[in-house]
Amino acid sequence: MNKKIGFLAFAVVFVFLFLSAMYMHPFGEPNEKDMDNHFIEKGQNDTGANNIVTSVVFDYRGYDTLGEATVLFTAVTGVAVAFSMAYGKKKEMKEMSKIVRTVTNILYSFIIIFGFYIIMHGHLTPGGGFQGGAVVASAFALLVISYSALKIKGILKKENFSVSECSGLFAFIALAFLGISTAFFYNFLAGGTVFGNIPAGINPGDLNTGGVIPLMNIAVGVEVLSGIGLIILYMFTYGKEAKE
Amino acid sequence: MIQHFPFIAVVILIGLGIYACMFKRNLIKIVIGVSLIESGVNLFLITLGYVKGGVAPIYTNAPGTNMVLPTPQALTLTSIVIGLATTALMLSFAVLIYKHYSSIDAKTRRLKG
Amino acid sequence: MNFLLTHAPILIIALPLLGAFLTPLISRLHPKMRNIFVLTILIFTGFLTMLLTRDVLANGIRVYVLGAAPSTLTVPTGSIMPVRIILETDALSVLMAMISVSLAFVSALYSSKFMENRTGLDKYYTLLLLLLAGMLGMELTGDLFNLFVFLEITSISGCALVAFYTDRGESAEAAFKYMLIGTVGALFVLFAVALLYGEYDALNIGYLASKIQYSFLDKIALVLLVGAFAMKAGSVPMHMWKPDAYGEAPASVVIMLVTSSLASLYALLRVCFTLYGNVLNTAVVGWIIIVLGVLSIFVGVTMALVQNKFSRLIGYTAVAEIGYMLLGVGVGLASLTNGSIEDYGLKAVQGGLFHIMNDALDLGLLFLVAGAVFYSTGKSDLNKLGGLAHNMKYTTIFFMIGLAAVSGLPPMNGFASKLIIYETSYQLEPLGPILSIIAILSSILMLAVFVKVFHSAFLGPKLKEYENVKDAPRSMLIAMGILAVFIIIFGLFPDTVINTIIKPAANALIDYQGYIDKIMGGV
Amino acid sequence: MIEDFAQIMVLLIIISTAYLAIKLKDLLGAVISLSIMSLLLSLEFYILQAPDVAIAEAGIGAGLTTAIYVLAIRGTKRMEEG
Repeated sequence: MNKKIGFLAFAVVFVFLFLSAMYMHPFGEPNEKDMDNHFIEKGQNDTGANNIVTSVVFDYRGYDTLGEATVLFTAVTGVAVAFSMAYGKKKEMKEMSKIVRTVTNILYSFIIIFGFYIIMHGHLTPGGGFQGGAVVASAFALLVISYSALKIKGILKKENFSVSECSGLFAFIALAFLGISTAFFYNFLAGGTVFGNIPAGINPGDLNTGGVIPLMNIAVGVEVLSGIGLIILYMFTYGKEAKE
Repeated sequence: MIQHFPFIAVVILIGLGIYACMFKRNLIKIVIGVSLIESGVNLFLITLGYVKGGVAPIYTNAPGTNMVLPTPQALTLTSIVIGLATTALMLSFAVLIYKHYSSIDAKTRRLKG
Repeated sequence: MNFLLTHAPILIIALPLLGAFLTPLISRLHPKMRNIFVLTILIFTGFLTMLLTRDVLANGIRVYVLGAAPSTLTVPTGSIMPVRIILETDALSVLMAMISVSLAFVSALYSSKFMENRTGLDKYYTLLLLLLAGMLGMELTGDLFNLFVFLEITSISGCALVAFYTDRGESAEAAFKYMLIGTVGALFVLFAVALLYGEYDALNIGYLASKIQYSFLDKIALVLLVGAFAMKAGSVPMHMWKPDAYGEAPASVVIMLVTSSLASLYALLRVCFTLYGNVLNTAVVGWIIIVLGVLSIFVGVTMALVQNKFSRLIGYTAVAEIGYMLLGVGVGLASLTNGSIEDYGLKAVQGGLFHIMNDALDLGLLFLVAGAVFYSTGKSDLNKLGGLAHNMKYTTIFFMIGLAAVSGLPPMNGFASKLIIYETSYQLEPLGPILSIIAILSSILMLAVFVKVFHSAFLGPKLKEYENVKDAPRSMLIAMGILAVFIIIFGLFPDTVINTIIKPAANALIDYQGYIDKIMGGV
Repeated sequence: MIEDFAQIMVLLIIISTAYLAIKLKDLLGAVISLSIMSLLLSLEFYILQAPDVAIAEAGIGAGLTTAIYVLAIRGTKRMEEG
């Protein structure tokens, strides 16, 4: 009985969604694009970044990004709460084979460098703080899994991660606060000497542009890599015992 | 029909996700359902922003200036990170539930939804 | 001062966020310092909210454009529409912000003793501040996507707090359930936002409200938004998470959860009255909301009758209370036609809004009492409690105040707002009298529920195991006392409260044109 | 034309992997199916001229989310019952 009602509800929702898909504008031809045209035409001039997506993320809608970084921070805190009690005994997990460890040794520094490259060039090429932070965090995940977590605790400590996460977030919100003499999230560096060049039109890309955007990218990158690193460490150290 | 196909794919993804959330009892399967809904919504946002013949909205060495809309991409970035956060938290709750009950089947207890 | 006032809307949100980011660092220094830090942040936020409230009540809606120069430039030169995120605060937003901040302060004060012996308190306070920031962000924003982001902050921090007692399996379950509802709801909101974006290429509520055409896609978006926010507010078809979450979370968290569900209710009102204010077939939506409200009242009260766990029981009455607000607002919406509203409709909206405020206070007090009982006795099963009035005198008095207020007895605030709802819903054609009778009867049933609790937990002979029970510590009593004083003041002078803040809020809610004009300016 | 065809193929595979992710009783298999779906989704984002999102989806959706799922499955049970 209950299941039938559930199925009916599901069918109704599905039909609604399906109808909405049929009523959408044809694929690839948006009806209105006033707001986006403003971003595309004025974006370079307003924010100094070549990558319009980044300029939307960190300038026009920077406040959303603050919220997004906060969501990640909240989730990390939540995971820490959920695993705040250690249950049972911790079982030492075996390290991976020698081949895996060697490959990891070679790979992880490259991945980390690549991640930081993505973070630094976020205002010029695809990428940015979130993507680069995730790439660096995946290098940490590789390290944690191929060596046992308990073994590398010396370097990858939860406390260190937690401190760097908070400092990344703090730097982000502080950068937003620095513009407050005009408005919160005002891009006060654009047009100045530091990261201040304003590009125009199609160009090969110049690192010295983007105003506060590169700095925000770094701050967010630090926050994301340590936040996700923390999640992985927590899940790794507490998520494994209690079997059998 | 064919020009609506990306939207229909979105709806099918979301539908599969909702189905998993409503009728699966395994907690991890439920989380997978949530992930599917989220992927569907992300795909929806990106398809909304696509302009026929447009290029990525990045001026560095761009091949042209007819660009796809940048806002949906920014929104999707936000939504992907939020998705990671919610998935991680829900999975850790699932692990916590398993520690207490040695089961992640929703039906064994009053948990259902 | 002027600087503070100009930037008040963003500072109100950014201060708790900043506090949350710094709390883990500060708690490394000293736990006491952390508590003082959190309270200071809350006091500052409260001060700024007060400042903003005074300004908004005097000068009308206030906008703050993030990242623009100057910060009041809603539509940039060379564009026909707002492109940046805009915070738009009207009288309703500041009313909700006041409620959130003051209850957060009470909660922090209460937890300084209540949570003392727990570990991981740095995380607890961080999440508390994040929850507050999320609610304030939802209440002050004028941007749909931003609403979604802060909705996520609210729900994630909320469920992390629900799971705070990790040594109990039930709390993890409740948290999972709450999280599932919250996430799926939020994804529906995102889908609806995407639909609206795809049609109008805008995310600003005011701009969308001026453009909206009520096409088929708009209707679907409306259904999704109303469904998702009603789900998060805990109205009937999806109320199941509410008693679970409220029953398992620490009492100091529950009062924050109450305000967070009120923030979702605020978002629901914003969507119905402002975003769709121009085009909505108000009679139909109004009746849908009324039906949801009446069902919530009915289900909440009847389920509360059979509970024997203290906080779970109050959780079910919380469902009923949401029903009363929906009833008041729904009656207002049903009588609203083409921007003009019947007198009783306006009064009904006022009743609903006044009840939002009262509900936060009443339920907050009751949850805190339940928490105090749990703190002193370690039990929350009503069948095992008894005779607590002998040792816990103040707590008993506070419980009596809360009981009278929540079941609508004069001279408490609950009576004032419920009376308005009864009177106005009586005048609604065609089924008004029936609605009003259901509402009154449920109120009486609610009184019965709480008298039963009072009898079994507080009255009766002194039980042996509770001989050495002490009353709650002073900071907890102060926290409860603050709420009780407000309950009595609002109950004694309802007209003053209604005239100073509720009336402007109700007018702001109905005046969607003013909301749009403030954004679009002369364009 | 050829782009349209490629896109439809990618979308069809996305849907079928999503179906597998729900259908498979072996949770590990389901998660790997989900991860393949994420990868293809990121390919689809790339086709739709969203390289920023494609990088994010590949790194976060296909990489890290999968890692978290696998860690969670290691802490619980591998098979779905019933």
